[in-house]
Amino acid sequence: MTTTQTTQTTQTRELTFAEAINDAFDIALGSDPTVLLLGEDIADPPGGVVRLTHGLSTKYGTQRVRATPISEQAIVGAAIGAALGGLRPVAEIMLMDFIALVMDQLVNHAGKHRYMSGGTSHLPLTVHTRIGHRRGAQHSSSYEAWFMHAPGIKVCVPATAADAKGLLLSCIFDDDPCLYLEPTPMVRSRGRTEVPTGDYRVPIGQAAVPRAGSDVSIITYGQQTPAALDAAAMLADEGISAEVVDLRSLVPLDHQTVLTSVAKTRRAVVTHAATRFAGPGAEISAMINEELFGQLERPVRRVASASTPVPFASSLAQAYSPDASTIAESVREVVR
Amino acid sequence: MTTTQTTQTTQTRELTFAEAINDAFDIALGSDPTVLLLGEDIADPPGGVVRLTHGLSTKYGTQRVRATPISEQAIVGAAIGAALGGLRPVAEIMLMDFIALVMDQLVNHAGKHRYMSGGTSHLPLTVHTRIGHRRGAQHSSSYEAWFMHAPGIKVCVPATAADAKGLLLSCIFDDDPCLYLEPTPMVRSRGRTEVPTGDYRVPIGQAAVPRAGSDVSIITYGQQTPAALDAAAMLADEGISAEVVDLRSLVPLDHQTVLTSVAKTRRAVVTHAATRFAGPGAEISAMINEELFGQLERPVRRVASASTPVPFASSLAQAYSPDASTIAESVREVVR
Amino acid sequence: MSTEDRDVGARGRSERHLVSSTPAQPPVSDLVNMYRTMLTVRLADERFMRGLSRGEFPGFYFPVHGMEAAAVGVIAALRPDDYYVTTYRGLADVLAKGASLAAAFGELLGRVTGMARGKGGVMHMADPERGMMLTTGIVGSGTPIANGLGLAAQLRGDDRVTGVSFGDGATSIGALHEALNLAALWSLPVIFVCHNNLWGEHTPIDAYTRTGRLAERATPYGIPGVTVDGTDVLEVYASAARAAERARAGGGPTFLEVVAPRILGHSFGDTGDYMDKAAVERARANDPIPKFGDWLVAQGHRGRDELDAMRAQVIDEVERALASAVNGASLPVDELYTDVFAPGVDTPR
Amino acid sequence: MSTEDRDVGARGRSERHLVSSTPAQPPVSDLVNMYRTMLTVRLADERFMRGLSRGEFPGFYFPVHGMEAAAVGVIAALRPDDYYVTTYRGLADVLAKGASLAAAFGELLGRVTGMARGKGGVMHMADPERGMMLTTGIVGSGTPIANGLGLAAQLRGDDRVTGVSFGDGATSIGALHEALNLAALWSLPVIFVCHNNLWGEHTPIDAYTRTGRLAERATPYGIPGVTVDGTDVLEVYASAARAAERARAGGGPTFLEVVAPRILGHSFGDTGDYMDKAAVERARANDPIPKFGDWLVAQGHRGRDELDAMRAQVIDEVERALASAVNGASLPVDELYTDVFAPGVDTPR
Ligand SMILES: Cc1ncc(C[n+]2csc(CCOP(=O)(O)OP(=O)(O)O)c2C)c(N)n1
Ligand SMILES: Cc1ncc(C[n+]2csc(CCOP(=O)(O)OP(=O)(O)O)c2C)c(N)n1
Ligand SMILES: [Mg+2]
Ligand SMILES: [Mg+2]
Repeated sequence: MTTTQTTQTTQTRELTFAEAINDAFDIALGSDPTVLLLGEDIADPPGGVVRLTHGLSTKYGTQRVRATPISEQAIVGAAIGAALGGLRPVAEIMLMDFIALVMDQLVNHAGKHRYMSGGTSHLPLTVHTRIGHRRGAQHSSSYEAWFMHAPGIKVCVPATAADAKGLLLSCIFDDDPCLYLEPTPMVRSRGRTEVPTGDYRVPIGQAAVPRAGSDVSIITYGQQTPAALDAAAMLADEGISAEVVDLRSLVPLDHQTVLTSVAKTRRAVVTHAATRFAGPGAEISAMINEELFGQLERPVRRVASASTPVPFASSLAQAYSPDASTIAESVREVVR
Repeated sequence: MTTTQTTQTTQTRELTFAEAINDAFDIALGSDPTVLLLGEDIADPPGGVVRLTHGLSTKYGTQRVRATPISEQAIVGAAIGAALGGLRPVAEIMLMDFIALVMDQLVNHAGKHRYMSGGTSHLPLTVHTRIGHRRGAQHSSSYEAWFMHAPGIKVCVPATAADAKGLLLSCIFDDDPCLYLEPTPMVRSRGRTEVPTGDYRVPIGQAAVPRAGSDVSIITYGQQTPAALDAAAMLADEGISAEVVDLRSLVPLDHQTVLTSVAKTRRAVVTHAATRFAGPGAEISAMINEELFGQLERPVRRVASASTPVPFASSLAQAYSPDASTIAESVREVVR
Repeated sequence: MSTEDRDVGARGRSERHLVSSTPAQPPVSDLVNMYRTMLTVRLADERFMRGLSRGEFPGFYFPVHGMEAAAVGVIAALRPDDYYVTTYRGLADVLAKGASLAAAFGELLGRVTGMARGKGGVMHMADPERGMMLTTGIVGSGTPIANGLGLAAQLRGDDRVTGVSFGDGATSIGALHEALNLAALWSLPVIFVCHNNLWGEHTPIDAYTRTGRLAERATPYGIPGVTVDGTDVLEVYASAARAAERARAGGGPTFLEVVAPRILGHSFGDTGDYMDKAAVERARANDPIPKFGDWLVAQGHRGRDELDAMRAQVIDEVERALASAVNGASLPVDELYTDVFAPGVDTPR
Repeated sequence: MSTEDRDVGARGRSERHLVSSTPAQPPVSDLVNMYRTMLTVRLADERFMRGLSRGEFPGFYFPVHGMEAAAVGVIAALRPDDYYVTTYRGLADVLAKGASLAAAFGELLGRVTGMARGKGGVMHMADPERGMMLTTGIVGSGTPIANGLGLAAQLRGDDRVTGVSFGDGATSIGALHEALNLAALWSLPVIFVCHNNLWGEHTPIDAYTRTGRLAERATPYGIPGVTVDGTDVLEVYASAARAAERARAGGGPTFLEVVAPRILGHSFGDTGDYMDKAAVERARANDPIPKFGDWLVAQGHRGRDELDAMRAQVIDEVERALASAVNGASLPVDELYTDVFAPGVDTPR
């Protein structure tokens, strides 16, 4: 259990979430000639539709930072082949809804290859994509739970600029297929926070505890992490001490950090922006109940998006995802 | 909570699971001219690679029972369009691993269309496919959990010949997209059991309780249902009374039957052939814990396939999925 | 608006369209209706973006400026009961298919007055009563669905045709190819309408394919591939009419590439500063609307003053429709959980 | 084994291959090796199915009978360090690429001695040390992956070529088309080898496409589409050699359609009784192995007795390799959980 973990450096500079991602790509491309980026519109201009790869094709050339046709299957397939051929490709898929187009390449091929080859070959590739956009039913979804149920793929979702950088570098240099998900609210955020310089890595599979507390554990990741922290701050004013666990990785899942926290607080609320039914929170809740049965004061609660397509109308979109006050309300019910 | 429910008839005849499916297609095609079947190799010969549609193109013509190119996206897309155009199409995808190719059509289009259209149009279509084959990593998977986390799609998995027929007819005549999954061991089974004749329907979203008991509830579906019943029989000899709940539908999930059973037995084991991590059992376990917190004698246990790709080697394939004795062993631990 | 072969000017290659020189030409009243629809699309498109830039309402949007002839020319050649499938860049198709301005604006703004009651939004305008069956936000995914609509008509034995529009960039998507092969195999009454604006988001066509003329892609499947100047509404109309006739007669699908260079950015807010200025200026100068208006006047079908009066009327209609949308109610929050399944089926909580 | 144009006889249409009349021809020792590989494939294929029918071991299998020249001719024209991607019907490709018979049988039977230690099995034989990089069980899915291997070689600046084989039925899959467009765009050193056996499982080619010659599909992407007689190993070799040369020189991809009609059923246990008997008999009579053997004898490269001796040798090799597999150990059960992730990373339980 660590909040941050630095492999080589402690110098920092202030970056937005998007800049931290760009910095990670820059460092990876600069330090390893086998790193290759490919995806739609990722070359300059525009350097990615949300500019995550801005400037990189100019700096490293369009051979290594390659814009592609609108061909998601060909993109992920090329990444798999390139990984098999000794490179460390990073494929960008614009939004997670489009990941639906590459489930065969990702799940059937990338995820299963090490196993099917009996360990004789492996695929060091990263696919990154964006979740939690607010653009209606086909551009806003969060399907990370599918990949928790698709053996052989690691899944990371950063919630801070530092983790965005550190997890991305870990994914790129990991020897397994990694799915790296960027929550849109963070990508869009203009706020800058401290990010370690250099080849900073956050280990995959280690949760962070950005706020310690004793009365209840709020288990979360991604765009719900700041909401959980806001909720914890609100609750502190009411005398409720909430600990926040930011999972950062969903596969592997840091059971230990979750269980240590909940064993201490004896109450847990799991919250995510993915839809509730059969979402990531189901696994986490089931696991907590299995491991800490009899030690809980209250049932584990799940606070998640409605199990509906993402609505367009802003009145519904507001209600669709839980915010800090929804989380706080659930915490109160659990603590009460 | 019902074991069977008949809409019009109580006459029965003995059919295999596969014959019951064929009978359902026959009745649907015969009674409604808008029913249309399409898929690879579904016309005679061979009438489907596992002969589920055998004889039907001969009887109803190749206009209504259409063999297609190897084009999964085109198949499901055509089913969506045909549904939109007023038909009740049924698309066959040979194996659930190939469903990975149609996630965009199924999840982004079929599942979201009613919602995105504000209820002005809907898609009465069925996609059926096979799970639990034993043909290695790319031909054997069970991904029903993905569809529990993909709003707008109903999911049915029959475990008996009668349910195979009754659920399939309900899916075909349902006004929402339905995913109907055939467990391979049942499809291959030569045993015949009583199946109601005529337009027999099993309501979607109703679990069955094929065995009543008082000490523990085994919650399951599909190919694990007979394993659970075998386990219950073994346990009965040891004086343990196990109730078996066959969910039959995963979406909508029959919470009520599950909760009624577990409220009575105060112990639950959830078992399925899908992999364990973030599988269907996670939702069921989380839900039971939420609703029956404090009423359980023991933690809900999940007994499922290993969270790995499906191994080929028979030594590993044996160990991959739980059988009756694995289930019984878990039950003993919960009851002890 | 001649109908001889001409250089459509796309991509600096000499691409000659394949339209024969004997087009169908609609009666004058229809010609005027087509003009009016094009004008309505243009003014609605401009007005909506003006509202966005002025902050009258929040939102996002995919302009159709410059593709009015490309969209209206095709749909004018179809019957009202024909089916259509379009994309996020679908305002022109949707209005051409007969949807009301108010319902379109309502949906763009997510109001109950929208054609999907605001639940679908910008990328999912559908108006099944008028045959506008589905709008997809996923590049290329509408094409296999169009086949199913075509199949439904074919099996019913009615002679409805299905049109499906998609961008040039969508030709790189696998689903389109599966759809073409199936449509050809089953002789489906489908017109594959490729709105070639020479760009896929920030990527120009030469940067994503070596195919010279996109319609060539259809040929090996046994589908005629026709390329037309998408700024010439009569040429578009004529080729679509031929494709529809062929489809209705059981002759199967046509791939119709309608070339209308993009003038604005990909979406509202994209200035398009990466596009070649001269090419954009050329496209702007070749505006399909004045071109068609001038022709109507030259042919004596309408006077200049009549067209001016029409413009004033349409401006007024657009203004009133937009106001109705802006002032439209939002869906009540409990509708979040409806329309997932048929009424009466619970949405999982 | 002439190299002039000939009717490949597929589908009763007159399909003339596009190979020029100046093929590369390998040295005699290579020719003999090719023959030996074809014979090995044939005998291994037959022996494995005999074992299955006799109940010597349980299993399933996809025969390669009749496609020995189609597979061996292509791979013989590649270098040992070239990459290859194949399918479930991959035994001929895998052996041609240099994998050992024992490792192949071991994998078919799921033994530790298998090239993937039995974890992959029949549909996933891979031997990365010999450039056999990946075998897919999903129709068409290998083609985008082959592009990535080609890209790796291109970026490294080495001149390795990647071959990827797939069936005729795979031409209906979208992924192939995305792969073709990308390969052409990036001039990737990839040879798309379409093993056209005229059937996709129970469906004959005419029932799933209107495309006359599958290689035509490549043309609009800017890829040469070549069709050759897949029962003539020298013709296959020559066209593959040209494609490889072109790819190595930076000329980009080739689509090579190798026509070798299916003789057996789709998989072991499928009698193929739905296939036209006369067509099957014609194909059987046109067996690539005796055809090539006769040619070797006629050219004086080897005597009939030498070929007979080789056959006896190969039978013996096959027998010994199969025995080693049958007697091979099974993986210990705790290996169920390994190889999901890199060593040291826990598999979720
Ligand atoms: C499958 C998929 N990939 C990527 C996107 C993101 N995207 C939206 S529009 C667009 C460009 C499409 O270009 P084109 O097909 O030419 O249509 P145009 O926008 O020019 O009308 C892209 C890449 C998407 N919506 N769907
Ligand atoms: C995407 C996909 N759909 C269906 C199947 C089932 N299947 C396995 S082989 C086969 C036929 C393939 O035909 P072809 O590509 O011609 O190869 P062949 O088997 O003739 O060598 C089918 C349909 C599959 N493996 N993958
Ligand atoms: Mg475009
Ligand atoms: Mg074939």
